[in-house]
Amino acid sequence: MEIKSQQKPLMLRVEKKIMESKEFATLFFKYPLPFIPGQFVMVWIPGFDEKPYTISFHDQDGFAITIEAKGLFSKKAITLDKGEIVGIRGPFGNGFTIHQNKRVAVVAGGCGMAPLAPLVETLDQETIFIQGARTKEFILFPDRFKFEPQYCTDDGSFGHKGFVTDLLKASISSKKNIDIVYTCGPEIMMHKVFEICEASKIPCQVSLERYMRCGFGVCGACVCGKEIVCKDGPVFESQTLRNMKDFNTKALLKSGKAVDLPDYFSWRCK
Amino acid sequence: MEIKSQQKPLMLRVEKKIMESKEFATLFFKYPLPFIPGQFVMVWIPGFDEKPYTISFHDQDGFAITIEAKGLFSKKAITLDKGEIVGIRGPFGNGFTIHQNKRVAVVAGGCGMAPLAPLVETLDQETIFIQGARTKEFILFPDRFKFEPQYCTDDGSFGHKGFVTDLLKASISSKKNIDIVYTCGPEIMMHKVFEICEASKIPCQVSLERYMRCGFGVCGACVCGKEIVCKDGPVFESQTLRNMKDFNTKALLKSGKAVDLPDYFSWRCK
Amino acid sequence: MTVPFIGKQLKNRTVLASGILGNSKDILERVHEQGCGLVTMKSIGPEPRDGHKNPTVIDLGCGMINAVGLPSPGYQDMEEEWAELESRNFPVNASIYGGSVEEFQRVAKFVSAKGPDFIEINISCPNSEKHGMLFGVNRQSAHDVVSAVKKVIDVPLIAKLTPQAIDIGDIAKACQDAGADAICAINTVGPGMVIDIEAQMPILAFQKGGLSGPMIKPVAVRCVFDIYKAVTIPIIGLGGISTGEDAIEMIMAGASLVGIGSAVRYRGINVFEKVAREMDEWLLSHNTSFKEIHGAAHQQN
Amino acid sequence: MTVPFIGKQLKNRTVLASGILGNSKDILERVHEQGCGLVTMKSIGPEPRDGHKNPTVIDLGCGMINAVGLPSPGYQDMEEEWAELESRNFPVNASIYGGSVEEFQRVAKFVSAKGPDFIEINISCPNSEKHGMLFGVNRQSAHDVVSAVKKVIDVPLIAKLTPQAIDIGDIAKACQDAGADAICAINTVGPGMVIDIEAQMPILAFQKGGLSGPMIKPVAVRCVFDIYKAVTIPIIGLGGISTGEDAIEMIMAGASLVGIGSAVRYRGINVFEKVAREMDEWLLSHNTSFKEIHGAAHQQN
Ligand SMILES: Cc1cc2nc3c(=O)[nH]c(=O)nc-3n(C[C@H](O)[C@H](O)[C@H](O)COP(=O)(O)OP(=O)(O)OC[C@H]3O[C@@H](n4cnc5c(N)ncnc54)[C@H](O)[C@@H]3O)c2cc1C
Ligand SMILES: Cc1cc2nc3c(=O)[nH]c(=O)nc-3n(C[C@H](O)[C@H](O)[C@H](O)COP(=O)(O)OP(=O)(O)OC[C@H]3O[C@@H](n4cnc5c(N)ncnc54)[C@H](O)[C@@H]3O)c2cc1C
Ligand SMILES: Cc1cc2nc3c(=O)[nH]c(=O)nc-3n(C[C@H](O)[C@H](O)[C@H](O)COP(=O)(O)O)c2cc1C
Ligand SMILES: Cc1cc2nc3c(=O)[nH]c(=O)nc-3n(C[C@H](O)[C@H](O)[C@H](O)COP(=O)(O)O)c2cc1C
Ligand code: FES
Ligand code: FES
Repeated sequence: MEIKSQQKPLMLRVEKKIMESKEFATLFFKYPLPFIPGQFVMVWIPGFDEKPYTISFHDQDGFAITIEAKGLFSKKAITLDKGEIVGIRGPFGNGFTIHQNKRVAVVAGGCGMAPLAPLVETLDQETIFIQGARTKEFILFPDRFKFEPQYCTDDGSFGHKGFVTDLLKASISSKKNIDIVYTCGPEIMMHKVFEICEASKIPCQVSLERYMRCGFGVCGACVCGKEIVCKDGPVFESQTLRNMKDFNTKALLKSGKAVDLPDYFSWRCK
Repeated sequence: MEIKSQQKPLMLRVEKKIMESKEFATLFFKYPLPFIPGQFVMVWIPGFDEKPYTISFHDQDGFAITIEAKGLFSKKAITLDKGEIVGIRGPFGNGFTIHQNKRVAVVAGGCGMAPLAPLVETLDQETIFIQGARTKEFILFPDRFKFEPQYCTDDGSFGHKGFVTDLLKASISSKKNIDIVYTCGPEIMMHKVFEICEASKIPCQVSLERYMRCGFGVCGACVCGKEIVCKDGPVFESQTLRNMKDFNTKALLKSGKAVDLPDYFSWRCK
Repeated sequence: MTVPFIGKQLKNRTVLASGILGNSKDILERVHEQGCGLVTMKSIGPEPRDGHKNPTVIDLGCGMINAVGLPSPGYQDMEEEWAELESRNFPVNASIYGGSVEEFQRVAKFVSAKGPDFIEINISCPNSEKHGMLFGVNRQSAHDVVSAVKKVIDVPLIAKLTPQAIDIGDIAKACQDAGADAICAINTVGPGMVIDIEAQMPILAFQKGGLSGPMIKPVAVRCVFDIYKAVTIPIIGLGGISTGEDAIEMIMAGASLVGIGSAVRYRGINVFEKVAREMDEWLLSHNTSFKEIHGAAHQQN
Repeated sequence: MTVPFIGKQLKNRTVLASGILGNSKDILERVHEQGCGLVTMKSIGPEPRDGHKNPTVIDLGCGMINAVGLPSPGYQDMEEEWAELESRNFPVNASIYGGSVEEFQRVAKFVSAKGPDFIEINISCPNSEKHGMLFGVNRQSAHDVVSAVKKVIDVPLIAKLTPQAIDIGDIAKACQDAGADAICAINTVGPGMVIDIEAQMPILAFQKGGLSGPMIKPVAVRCVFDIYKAVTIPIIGLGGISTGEDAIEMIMAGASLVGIGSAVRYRGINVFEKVAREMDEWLLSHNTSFKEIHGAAHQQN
């Protein structure tokens, strides 16, 4: 029996905070966490709540998470200052399967940049790297990577005006031979990316989000079709996505009630 | 925190039984137990009782215990046949400190041969080896060792008629320079050996017996003065013995009542 | 090769514990596919309930502590799931809870009409203010709720008990007398509390939570042993089972089926087929059968 | 530098749990020398008792299970030990048990005259047929035994409680109302049972036994938390403490002193000085004090 090591929250102090924009903050922690790009941690603000966040930066000595202020928890989280204490459980889940030597496209929407950033940093080969955001201000991690991303914004304030999917389609039709696409962002965007890939027979890996409790595949809060997002995911491959009937359609509320995705997100984001 | 490995009884089948005499049996088990000469195991006969026994034989693949039929448990134990199952916990306690290159005397009385046998087998140097028994029939492990013991019996049926202490004294006065004495046997005998050693300023190690429950220093059943026999012992050195006011004087009954040693042994042996 | 259990045939003796995964038909189906004989739904309540804030589930190494707080869409708001379950090809145990005898009865009646194979009444949950546990520590209230529910359902009734009862055998007997068809034991132990000393506060948002996993197995085995002495109806033994040997131990204590919850964490979702296979292997290598070892630990008494 | 406790000064906040080693003056003295603030004697009963047959104590890895069965020479047959204890230079807590209020009272009166520093009444032992536990699960009987004992002793009275009580805070309050000077919590959890599947029988000769050690800490912390809410007298927090951090956790739950039992196995007989030092180091490194963290986990409520 492989009982895992103790997984009580590890209490860490915020080592540094970077406000990426007025609604995005990156919190750095000093602790050598084992890590595969795409994995997440459960972040506990004592006395408040606990939510899952992807690891957006990782090196030998530490790691970071990048938070978009949306609701109660994330708004609180971006106010945390250097020296304040949070509890970290994890890392949990399966990350991206990284293929060196393959021709890779990375498609990020908004805060979906968070899990993709450490992935991009592992890549040596030439990469198609598409990043979308609401406006210029919300573009995450400019200047962080050795590849220059193709940008797009909803309002055209930076790069292409329009959707990441426009740029992906363009890439596919101009340059041939994309071997794999990695994507994270709003689920509807990821689903479009998946459909484009399916049409072109390109394997795709997406990182899903669901309400979570345990983070390790026991409580069932995060199930999506037959998959357990925290444990089997959060990254899923095309083969699984094809049979995942709740992908882009349904999600469970905190009560366990299955609702249509717009209802789930309006609950989440209200 | 160094939590030890699980110590539930390990269920083992009797691999072989040797009747050493009509009241002594050696039970062999096939299991690679870690071991230092002098250590003991708790032996559980399911549905019956559990008692401590010294390891009397040990190699890479297995070990054995040698039991003298005295009371309820030991009389039952020597009837166990090949294939019957017993539970083993341990090994427990501190064994003998073995000094190679020193001039060693080993003094065994009756079943006290059990812990000393594996000790003798580790010795390369010339050794004074004294073994006493009630009668010839009760001499344990003849022909087992490369050293020929000096024997004595109560009735003179084999070797010297008299006590092991006579032979020890003789050795000390004839041959000089015994560096250390190891002894096990009736407590009164061990105490005499200890006194002889003290008089000649020879360090001594004795192996004590007390009623035991846990075997690992928690329940207190086996305390002897300030020492916990199962954990600090069962082997004690001269320095500790000098301050151990219950050595050869007192022991606790099952109820925890401290009684004089003859009362303890008459309880045990009746 | 199948296992009979109150008139149904199960593919083996493993049962998915309530509150573990069982949140939708899809996942219940997957658990069944991965070797589980009988899947139990997450407990269904009388009202929609979000459960507690996080943290709700924490792994402690030897087991876990949880205070999920009985989240439920409420029995009336699960039409889609019931519809999906109708076309299932596997047996389902529907767990329910309530805050009063009347609530238990109302939920049970509604759920029974949806055609689960069994209804399990959770009279043992420590993680909410008023639901469940009180019924499970008192012989009279246990009797009352079982007989009230029994009247309004037409599927077999399983009563799920708490180890917090002073005499769990007596509670089980009261359930049997009131018409229960089987006993499921145990729910979580405690409650317990884990305080984070840096934060200086309990880690769980609800402060207290129930203990599960390997560390509660001795309590679960003792409870099943006591219940087996007290009743003649079958027992689902549950609490800390992770391996085939654990399951065999539970069967020797008196269990007919063995529930598995926390071990999904420790051995994966296919723990069911692993445990079922390990049980079979153990029986084979010991040249014995379920029937011979069932309750065997009682023999010497 | 010393710690006041009901009118006495202790050298630190660690307490030797009853039933661990405390079988003679010599060994109590050694435990004291190895850093223990207050040593508790093995529970003393009304009659001589051998306790149960072996196996009586088994290590399970995350803790242990025991059914020693309250062996005792009986209060009348310990003259030598009392005589030795008279010349002691360390404080002693004498634990006692009985099968009835009258027995508790008789033992307590006799023991009190022997001059221990405290008397702890064990109304919580799960390992005998009739002794102790029943008093600890019922508010009225807890009250009766405490007030009866209180009348006949002239040293402070500590009531030792069982986690098996449905509402341990309520039991503690009953003890306080009846005159208890402190609460000690908890005794072992369960009981539990471990069946050996090869032998097909419970390993402990008494079949059932109480659980102790790391695995029961969450239950102990929750009990101390509940008791702290309910009473104003000091609490000896006990159950699963092995490290200074465990002790700090217990103090945040509300304990004034911390008891240590099973950890003697895991960290040696000098676990007391280790835990005391680790507590001090933690307080120092966090620039805080006992007073500041005592009951701190209650703050947010
Ligand atoms: C694997 C994974 C990785 C993630 N990584 C990131 C990341 O890197 N960065 C990031 O920013 N986010 C990430 N998320 C999302 C993150 O976990 C949070 O969901 C997000 O921060 C929003 O949380 P919130 O509490 O602030 O807001 P919300 O989820 O919107 O929740 C709060 C809002 O929901 C409403 N609400 C709460 N409870 C209820 C209820 N019971 N009924 C009705 N309404 C209710 C409230 O009105 C409130 O306004 C990730 C999620 C997952 C699953
Ligand atoms: C570390 C250690 C190592 C040991 N190694 C060995 C070894 O290698 N070989 C060996 O033979 N022995 C060894 N022993 C001794 C062994 O553990 C047993 O004590 C011995 O076998 C006798 O046990 P018994 O039950 O047969 O007899 P007894 O201990 O004599 O006990 C049974 C008798 O005691 C009486 N009795 C039992 N309970 C009570 C009671 N409550 N009140 C009054 N009377 C009672 C009964 O009348 C019965 O006749 C060792 C002991 C220790 C501590
Ligand atoms: C996260 C979690 C949620 C649970 N939810 C429920 C529940 O809703 N209803 C119920 O009857 N039991 C619930 N339980 C208890 C389990 O069904 C089971 O009785 C307990 O966990 C012991 O089994 P285990 O040791 O195999 O986990 C829950 C347990 C856990 C760990
Ligand atoms: C072997 C053993 C014997 C015990 N005997 C007693 C006893 O006689 N009286 C008592 O009040 N508690 C007794 N206990 C309970 C302990 O005092 C303590 O309450 C319990 O073990 C929890 O603490 P721990 O986890 O630190 O061991 C005993 C515990 C053990 C392990
Ligand atoms: S969060 Fe509990 S199963 Fe995924
Ligand atoms: S036998 Fe328990 S302390 Fe030695």
